Amino acid sequence: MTDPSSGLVVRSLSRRFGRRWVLARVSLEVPRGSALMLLGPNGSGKTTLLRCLATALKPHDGGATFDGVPLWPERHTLRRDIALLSHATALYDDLSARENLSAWARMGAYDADVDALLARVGLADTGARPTRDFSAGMKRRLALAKALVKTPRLLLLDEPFSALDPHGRALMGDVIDEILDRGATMVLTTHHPGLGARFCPQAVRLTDGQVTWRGPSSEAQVHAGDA
Amino acid sequence: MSWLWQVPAVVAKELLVEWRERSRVSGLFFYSFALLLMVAFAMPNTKMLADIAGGALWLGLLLASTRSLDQSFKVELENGALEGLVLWPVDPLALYYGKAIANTLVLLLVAAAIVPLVIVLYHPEIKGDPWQLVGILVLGSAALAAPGTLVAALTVQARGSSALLPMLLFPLVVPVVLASARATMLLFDGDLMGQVDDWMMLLLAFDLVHWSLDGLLFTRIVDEG
Amino acid sequence: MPPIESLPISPGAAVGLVALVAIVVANQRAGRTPWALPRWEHAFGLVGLCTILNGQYMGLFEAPRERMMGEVARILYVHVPSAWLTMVVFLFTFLFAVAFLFTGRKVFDQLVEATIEVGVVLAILLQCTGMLFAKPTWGMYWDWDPRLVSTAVMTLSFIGVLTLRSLVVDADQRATWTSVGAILASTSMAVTYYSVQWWRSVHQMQSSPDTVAKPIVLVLRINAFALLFLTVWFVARRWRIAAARAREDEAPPLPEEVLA
Amino acid sequence: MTPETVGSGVIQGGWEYIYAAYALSWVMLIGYTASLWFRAPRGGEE
Repeated sequence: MTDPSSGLVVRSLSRRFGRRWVLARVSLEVPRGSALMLLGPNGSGKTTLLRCLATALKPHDGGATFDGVPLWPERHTLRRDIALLSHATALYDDLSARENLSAWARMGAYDADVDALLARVGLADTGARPTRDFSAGMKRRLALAKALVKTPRLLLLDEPFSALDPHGRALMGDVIDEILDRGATMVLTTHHPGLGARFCPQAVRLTDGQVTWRGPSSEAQVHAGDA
Repeated sequence: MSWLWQVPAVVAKELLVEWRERSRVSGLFFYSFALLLMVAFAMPNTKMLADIAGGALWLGLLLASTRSLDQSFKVELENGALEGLVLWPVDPLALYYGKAIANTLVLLLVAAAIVPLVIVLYHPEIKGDPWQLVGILVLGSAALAAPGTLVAALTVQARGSSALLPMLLFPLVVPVVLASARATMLLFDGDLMGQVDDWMMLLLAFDLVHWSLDGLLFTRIVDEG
Repeated sequence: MPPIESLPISPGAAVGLVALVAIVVANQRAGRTPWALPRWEHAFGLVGLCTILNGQYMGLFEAPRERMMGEVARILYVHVPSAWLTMVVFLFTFLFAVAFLFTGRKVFDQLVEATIEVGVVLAILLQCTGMLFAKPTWGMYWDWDPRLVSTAVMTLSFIGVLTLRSLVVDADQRATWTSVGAILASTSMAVTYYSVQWWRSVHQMQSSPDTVAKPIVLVLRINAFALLFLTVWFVARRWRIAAARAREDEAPPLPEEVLA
Repeated sequence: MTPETVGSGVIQGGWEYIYAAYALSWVMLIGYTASLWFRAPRGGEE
């Protein structure tokens, strides 16, 4: 085991909606600079777990620390270092890609080279169009560029490869590699263990909000069918 | 006070979104215009119109404000931007004041468009100081926007928000409508006893209460998890 | 019957107290703790009921005719206590809402819910009786008086808060939003009052009530205490409903970890 | 109504309003009590 004060440590994290425990006693560790793959069927709590780790949701029991800092109590400072990429892109449909990125960068006082970021995700030519006209895959790429505005130390990816064509997947993979090379810690969810295994040495399976399997990603394929 | 530097960025973002969706703002304007016409038709005779000009103006602005406030938060919910802002992180106070300032400016824009219309359609005599009218419009718009931004944040996420917003907001802004309409009417009629200043002081007091209190309450709504 | 002002205690309250003593004695006979009432609030309800029967009887038949308003002043014995109690209850709503936002304790949220509802009921009673008083005295049911307007505005705001509360699904959000709404509604009331007073002062002066006769004060006081006791009972009963619902919403125990 | 009160500015009569007010207060108090009764938690209290 690595030093618990470095990286992401989740201890018995639980969250409910109404009377239903969507997450129950989830414990896991992701060493700093490493990546973890979250597997599990729809409704197993993967997205809720990511939202708890992103400090969008307050855990009702247990909690998590990042580099020894408790997530929820210190959320106001930690949020600068955490990026969440999810289905909710948090983009303004009325603004163009470029306007979106520069508006978000300014609101967070992040130094970002907007044109370079757009080029990085392959949207340099469409930067002036309102994002309302974008396809799901293009919105995904733009959301990725938005996450890059932050240079996150903790990157949370909710099904990063969905809605992307093969080219987009390759691009997403490159960007993930790049962020990992910078020493970021990462958690990603996916339904395709094969896609995530490239980045994540370890995997965890959630079923009904509980951890039902953990092990090396290479063995995850075997367990994919039991969902 | 580290959130203060974020306020201009939020205002800029709000105004940019409004500018991209200018059809929405012009919709507000036509909405108020239609209301002014309807009020005129509903009156027994056109001689009354000059007397009620100030009231009709503020009625138009009040109704326009409910629509623009609702819109200003619907945009945030479309792609989960509200949560995105909190996680970005944009301080909830900066978010509140940014949105409230932008909403004030949008209301002032609508006001700038319908004041000439009121003057043309209702032909009130303007005996008072026109610059005072600017002051009333600024104070009154700010007084509608401050509680309005908070209430819209509350209602837009609840079911059936379009009916709930006026239901919660109108009782809150009774003093605003009262004071702004009175002040405007006095201004049109000629302010013999200097009461306009009193009404403006009331508006100012209302602004101070809500611009200081509502931001704190907004923080509690947005950052709950 | 001796003159009312010489009685040390109103007959109704006396009946209520006797009933309380009877409960204590009965409990002792049965070997229970003497003050083990099934619910403490029922003591308030019982005393309140007896006192209000007594107070309203006095208000209707025994209180002297008022000098200027004549018989119609008898309406004040139900009107004025409801005005006082509405204010008191909404003041508590405000305090509970602030307490909830500072402490986050669920009990304050339940009390906010209970006090808003009871306050709205009292406010509606207040305004209906007020209109019935206004018609014979002022000649119309409604006047744009600051107190009337601000009470109506306050009632509407709190009804709005209750509506908002019923529309929010998530329990934590519902609690916070209700408190925020309640604080807004409470503060708006004061501003409305002063602004309408200002508005009215342009037209006419507010009339001040004459000095009120002593027996009238006594009957008023009995009715006020009666309604106070009933209000405590209402709030407590409403709070029990809220608490029971909150218990239903309580989290089930966490399942055991599957993978140790 | 005594002769000396007539014309003295004292409001006369109005018993219908008084009875309406008292009846209304009972209707509201009993009505609200009933609504509390119907909503009261059954069993498992405490």
